[in-house]
Amino acid sequence: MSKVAVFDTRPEQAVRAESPLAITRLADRVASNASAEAGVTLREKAFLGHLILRGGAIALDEAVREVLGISLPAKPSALAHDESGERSIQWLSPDEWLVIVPGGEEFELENRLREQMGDAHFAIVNVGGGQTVIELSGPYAREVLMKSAIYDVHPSHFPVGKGVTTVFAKATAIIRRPSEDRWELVVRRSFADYCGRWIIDASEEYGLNVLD
Amino acid sequence: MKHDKQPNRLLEGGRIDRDRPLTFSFNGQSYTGFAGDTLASALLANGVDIVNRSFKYSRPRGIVAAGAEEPNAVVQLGSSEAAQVPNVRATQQALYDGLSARSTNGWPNVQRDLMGTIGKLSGGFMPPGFYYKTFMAPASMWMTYEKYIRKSAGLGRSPTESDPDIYDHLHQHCDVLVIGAGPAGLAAALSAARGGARVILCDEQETMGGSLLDSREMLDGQPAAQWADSALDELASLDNVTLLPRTTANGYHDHNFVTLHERRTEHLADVAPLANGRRQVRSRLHRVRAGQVVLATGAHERPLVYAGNDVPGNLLAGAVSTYIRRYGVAPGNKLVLSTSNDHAYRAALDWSEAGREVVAIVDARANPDGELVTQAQALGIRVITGSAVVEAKGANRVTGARVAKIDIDGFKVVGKAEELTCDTIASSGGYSPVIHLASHTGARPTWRDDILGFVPGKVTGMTATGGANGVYALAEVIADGSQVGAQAASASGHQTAPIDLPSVAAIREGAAVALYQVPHEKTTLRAPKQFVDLQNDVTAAGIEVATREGFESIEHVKRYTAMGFGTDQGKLGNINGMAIAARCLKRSIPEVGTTVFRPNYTPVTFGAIVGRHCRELFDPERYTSLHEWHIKHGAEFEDVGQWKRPWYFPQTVNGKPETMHEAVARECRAVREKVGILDATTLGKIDIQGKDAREFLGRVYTNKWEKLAVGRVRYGLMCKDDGMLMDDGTTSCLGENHFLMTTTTGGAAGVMEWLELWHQTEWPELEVYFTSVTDHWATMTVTGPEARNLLAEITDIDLDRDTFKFMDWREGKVAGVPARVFRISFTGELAYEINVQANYAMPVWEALFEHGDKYGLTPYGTETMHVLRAEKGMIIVGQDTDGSVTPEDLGMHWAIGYDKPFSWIGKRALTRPDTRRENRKQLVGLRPKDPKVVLQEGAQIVFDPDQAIPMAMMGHVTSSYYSPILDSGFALAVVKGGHKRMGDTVYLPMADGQTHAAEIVGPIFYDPKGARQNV
Amino acid sequence: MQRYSGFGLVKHALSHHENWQRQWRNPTPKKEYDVIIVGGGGHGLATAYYLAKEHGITNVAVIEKGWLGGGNTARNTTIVRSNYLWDESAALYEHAMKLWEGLSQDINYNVMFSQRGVLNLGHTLQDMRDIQRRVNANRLNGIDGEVLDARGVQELVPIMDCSKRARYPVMGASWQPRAGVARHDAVAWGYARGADGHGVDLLQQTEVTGFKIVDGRVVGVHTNRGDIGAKTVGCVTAGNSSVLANMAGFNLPLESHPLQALVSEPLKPILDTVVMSNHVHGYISQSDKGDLVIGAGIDGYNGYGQRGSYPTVEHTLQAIVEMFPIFSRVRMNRQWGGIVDTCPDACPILSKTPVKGLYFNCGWGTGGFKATPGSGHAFAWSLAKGQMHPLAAPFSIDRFHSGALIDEHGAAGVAH
Amino acid sequence: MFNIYCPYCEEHREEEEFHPKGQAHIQRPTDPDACSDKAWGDYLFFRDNPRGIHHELWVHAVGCRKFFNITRHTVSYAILETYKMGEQPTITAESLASEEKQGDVQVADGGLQTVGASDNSVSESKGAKV
Repeated sequence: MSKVAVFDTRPEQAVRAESPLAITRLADRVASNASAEAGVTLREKAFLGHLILRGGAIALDEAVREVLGISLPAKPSALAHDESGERSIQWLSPDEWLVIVPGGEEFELENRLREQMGDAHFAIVNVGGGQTVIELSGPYAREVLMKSAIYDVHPSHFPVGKGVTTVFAKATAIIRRPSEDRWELVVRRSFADYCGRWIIDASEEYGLNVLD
Repeated sequence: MKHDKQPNRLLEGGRIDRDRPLTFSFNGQSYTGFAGDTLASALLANGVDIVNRSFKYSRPRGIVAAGAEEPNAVVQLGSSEAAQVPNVRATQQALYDGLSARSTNGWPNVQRDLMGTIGKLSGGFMPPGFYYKTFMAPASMWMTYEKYIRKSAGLGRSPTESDPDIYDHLHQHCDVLVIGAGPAGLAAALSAARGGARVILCDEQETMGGSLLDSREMLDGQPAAQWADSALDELASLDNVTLLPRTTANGYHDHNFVTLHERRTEHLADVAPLANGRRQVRSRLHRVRAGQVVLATGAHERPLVYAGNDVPGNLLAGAVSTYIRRYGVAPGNKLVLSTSNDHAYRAALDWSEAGREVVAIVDARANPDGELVTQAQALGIRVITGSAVVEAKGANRVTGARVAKIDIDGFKVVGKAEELTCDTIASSGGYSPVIHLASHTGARPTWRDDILGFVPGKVTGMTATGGANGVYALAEVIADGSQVGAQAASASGHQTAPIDLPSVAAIREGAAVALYQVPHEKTTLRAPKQFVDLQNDVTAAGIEVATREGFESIEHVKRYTAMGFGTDQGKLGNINGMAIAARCLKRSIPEVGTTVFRPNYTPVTFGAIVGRHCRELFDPERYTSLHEWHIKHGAEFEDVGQWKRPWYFPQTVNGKPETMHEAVARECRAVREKVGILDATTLGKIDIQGKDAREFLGRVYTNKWEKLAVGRVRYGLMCKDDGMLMDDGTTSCLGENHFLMTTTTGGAAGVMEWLELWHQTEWPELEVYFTSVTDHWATMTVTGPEARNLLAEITDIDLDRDTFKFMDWREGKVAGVPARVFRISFTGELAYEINVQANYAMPVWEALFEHGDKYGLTPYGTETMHVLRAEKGMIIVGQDTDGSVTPEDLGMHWAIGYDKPFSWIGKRALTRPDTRRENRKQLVGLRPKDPKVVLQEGAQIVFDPDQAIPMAMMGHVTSSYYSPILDSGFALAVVKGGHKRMGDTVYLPMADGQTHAAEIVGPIFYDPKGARQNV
Repeated sequence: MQRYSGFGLVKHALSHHENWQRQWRNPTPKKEYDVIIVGGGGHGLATAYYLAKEHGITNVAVIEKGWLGGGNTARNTTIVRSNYLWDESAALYEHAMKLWEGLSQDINYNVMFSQRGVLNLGHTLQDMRDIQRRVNANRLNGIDGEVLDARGVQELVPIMDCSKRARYPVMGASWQPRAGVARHDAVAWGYARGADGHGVDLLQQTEVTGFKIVDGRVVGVHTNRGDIGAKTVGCVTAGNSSVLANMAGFNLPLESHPLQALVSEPLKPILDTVVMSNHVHGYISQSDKGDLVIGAGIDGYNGYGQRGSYPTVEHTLQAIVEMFPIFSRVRMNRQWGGIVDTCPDACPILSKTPVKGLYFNCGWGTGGFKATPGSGHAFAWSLAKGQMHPLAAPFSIDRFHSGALIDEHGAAGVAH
Repeated sequence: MFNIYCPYCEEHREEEEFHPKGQAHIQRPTDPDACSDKAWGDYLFFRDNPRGIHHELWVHAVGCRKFFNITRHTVSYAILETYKMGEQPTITAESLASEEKQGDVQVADGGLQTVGASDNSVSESKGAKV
């Protein structure tokens, strides 16, 4: 057996999967005030591939550029995407990054990265089942974040291409700004329902629209 | 209706909308006011003199001030029970249609109050601290005395129904926070904003503008209020500015963190109305982190302290001007003004311009000569100099003022007093900068003799400007504000852009004199009451008595007399009280001390501070990926940390739901006889990678890890360095450099941080990484004799007992889903823990039930899990241990690697004198002599049941259950020296008088050889 | 000393309160005292009072850098109870409870000791196990108390939300009827007046700047008012104990943390008992003046600033509104902080020190007020006899080297 | 509430993201088994508890999860510097001895508090009798 056990957690044949927010039944809860002029729009980006990368920046940077075609963001709180915008890598700490890719790519990605890293001191962990991405958009998305998170989300302080781990209500969440008009929350599975219900409550006065 | 005419409403003037009359009720009477009124101005307009009764002497009280400093007009608001709001300050409550308010004290009503008579009679028997000196005999009576003392205390009442409203928070960040939108604040905000800084400007009043709104002055040849309006227009047009009216800065915390309370709907109704069909918050708390704070909170006028100064009709001079100029209300007909300074003359000028009679201005100074004095004299107003109002006459309303010449330094009245007939007495003893917020940070105020007041102490990143800093002349105020704002902007890295200053016709003011308590012909102790703190009925005499009794620190004086402990925090009274104490102690005010106020500046509802963190959002509920199944199948849940775990699954047996006892007995039997399934997802899981992972495990666990082979699993104990057990769990070797650690549900976060702590602070050289995968994996425990047969139906993993042994793990597919299966057992039965990626947990779980029927698959919860593990003598950290238990106390020497090369965490502590003690509490089993008895968890153990109290307690029961398999009660316990007491009988004396007997046995009650889990 | 009584009050009223005597003198320091107590808070003043009254040692000075009772005595939320888990602490706190019950009469000063009972709520199965364990231990130690179920709690406090809707529903509680609250200032002032009456010198605005130590024995203290000699010195300085220990050349296993508390505006009587919850994390009672007196845990960092962090107050009020939704519209009037000296095992230190004749009484953390009479009584005995009182002995500093800790975190989980 | 500069995230963050973990620079004895009971007890329980400059260990728990050190004044609560694990403080009580005398530090007195006659507000006033 290899020194590290890599394991593809995805079934080959189609098996029904349930996202962390499935239990919240968001659409049903907000049906009442979902509307065209809703101030906030929510969409769960479920079942994506999430990998945690640990290791030295130099070694990882090479591997990541080779495999993902993105250079490893070295600046704290930096968030980088590939051209398609479908693959991202985010600085979490001086030796920790979060990679998010379309669902199904993560296992091959992990293997290729491991190849590239060789004997270097590093770790790669698949956490795709443990967290989900909630996208917020709309004219009042930032107000909802201001009600929920202690971090300063003013554009002058939170430009596109930034992502931070911070306090969201009473949970821990990653807040990311992939583009001018979209915000992303990465929340842990077991807190997802709480965060979902919090967002519904906090956006009530603006009107919330939920997309599947 | 006669209440419709407002006797004190002027025909013109004020910033009210006479076309929008509003009806409201006070103490059941219906009145009319106008849009733009406060409840206070509307009450005065309607000639309501008595708004409350004082809490100690029950004296009639009227409105004194026009803002946050008002001590008397504290009312109960609310038209329904759920909407009740206690202790609303009428001077800060905007009038709305249908507003309903009552006095908080007074029985049967404020007009004719019986307590008042009692107050009159017994007033003399209530010196400060009188309750410390009496009610002591007989001792048994105190609780009865106390009931009546409590009854007579308190202001308003709490609602008895839940709040229909919601509240929330907004986390704000800015370069410059300007507190107060008067002349200084507006100028500061303008210059900071023009410099490009992110600015928040907040003001506690309904309308921004502060003193400009009722100023007599002209700015650039226009009324000051117009200058305020245009400044606000510009600020509103800038997108780097946030304007927050009706927003009070309540708390100033460390590193420029300020809480602002924005009243969003209090001015509209007592329950927040819908906004375009949606709920809105009643009020919002802004949590502001500011780069720079500009304190532009202005100053509070000080009343003079004289006899009868609490009779309705005694007002602050400034309040008189505010009511006339801003609300078009003259709160009386014949005014006497008693002052120590020029500034207050404005009240008399406004009064006479309002067409009411100014009987006289009584000026404490020998020969005042400022411009306003001349103006007053020009209007033919009588100015009496070197004198003061020494006593106000009247009971329910001022009927006259006794005026006399006074010798301030000698503190005595000289010559005969003259009595003037009047219905209103306005007084001014100077001004106190509003330093409260600066005080919150711990900054000590500094006394300045030139302004006879305290100014804020130094706070990093804070500047006080205008009245808050003792600058009062309008021209200087605006100039100062503009400069301070510019500096704040540059301090936060923006340009400085001071504003061009408006031209102001400067008014020359003569110097004020220091006058606080006005002398009376009688000594302070014999004179009629001279009030210092109106809300708490603290008198000058009370302060004098306190100093006579040896209370010499102003803090002692305050606590002994209760001065400043009201809901106004002594905004009016504190300086006067300090001055009186200083006089009694023959010291200066700063020698006596400075007041450091505490948050809140004005009280804030709990709801606003709580925000959304209430009801279902009070604390997160953590769910596993199988939670919905548990709900559908009627699980009762147990709170474990923030997790909701199935506790047991009651079924309906011939129409009746099972009791917990029945359900658990059924679940236990199912596991022991057939097969059960548990959602074990909540256990903490930590992925550990790196070439030193094994070494690291050896250091944080008590047992050995160097030989654990890939594919194998081991149970481990984790201690703190004091040797006490901290957590336990199994860790599996996934690869040479790869492990999966499990922790207790409650310990997950703590263990993760624990590992990082040691790695980052002590052993950074070890090459290892930890990543939490608790949420990534769903874990299902399939356990019982039929476990293998069931699992075999839906997995491709070879389950052969010889290839897949106890404490092995294997990977493969379960129900088509990639899974890691761990053959570990917390029940003592054959068991498989199936881990799959959480998104696929539900289909796997359901597949197990599809195939499980024929094996009698039964879902079980934490209660059954606890019974089964206890039958096997397996501990639960936190239940069978309490932070004072070592692995040796648990008899787990087999899990302790004494000879490991590295002195693992906790090892050294095991050889301290106390951990070597023979009679430490040690884990044992207890078998009740009467098998029907289930001992109480937490029951205390004694060796001799007949001893007298206090009894020598030798241990206690940590876990106790009924075992359906053994058909008897059994327990785990810790007993002093228990390991050497096998077979001894111990006793458990219970609250109901029974004493149970039990035998000390080994902790394993079922299948001691462990055969069943090895099949 | 002028005796206080209802009759006396009337007499004074007729003479316009012109003849009240000082409650204590303002003496100038003597050259030397038999015993110096450093710290004029409740514990220090009580120590001085009992030294004089019970042991006839009256040549005593209490040295206070500020004003009497100005530290945690003036800032605490005045809860008095004795339902502690371990024998050692239960004995000490019950000793205090018995003294509380006759205190007003003993010192002729009404400390308003109100035995309105204290509820410690349980919200989880483990909470209830711990409650059973503690109440059983209390009973066998002769301390009153019973375990109530949710219904019993609801009957005692009808305005509390005991429904299943709550995030952490109330499962039950421990109930100590003899527990309650007292008037904190009165305790300090009453003991001060009592001690002064026995001839003890109370030296306010006097700050100890160091100890005079000769061959390992303390012989006096340096102060901002000059040196003062003493045969025995007892330090009772709560949050500042580490600072004084360092002056004497040793360290203590203490951390000084901010402990915050707050009061609502005064309300008409609505809550007649004290309610505490470790799990939801807050406690509340209503003072005789009508304020809801509220508190919770300490701030995690060391702090002598007598203020803590705002989120602590937020979490406390969240807990209170969770337990009492009807208080949502009640207003928070004032918030403040004290400095509590906490021990690793949440138990106090009453102990000799490496310096002969120098004793420390500290580490009471969040539980000091309730122990005031017992602490002073046992500490006075120890100072008088030169050996630790049997009730104090287990609380020696040595336990941190032997490992014989007395872990009361369960009972002290919420500041109280 | 503190505003803390995280040396790893390289920006100021709200206190709520951090947990204090006690005194900084506490070294675990390299050979515990050779420690006397006294030495071991000192390591476990005895801490500096200064009224003034204090070096503390904090963790950016809701953030980068890194431990780091803070030099903070325990009376004014001013944070003088934050530095990474393994680094030594550049500011210490000694280095500040001259200017950081406690008297100069503004102390919050809590409650409705009074500053006695020793307070600097006296020196700044002309002590006007009233």
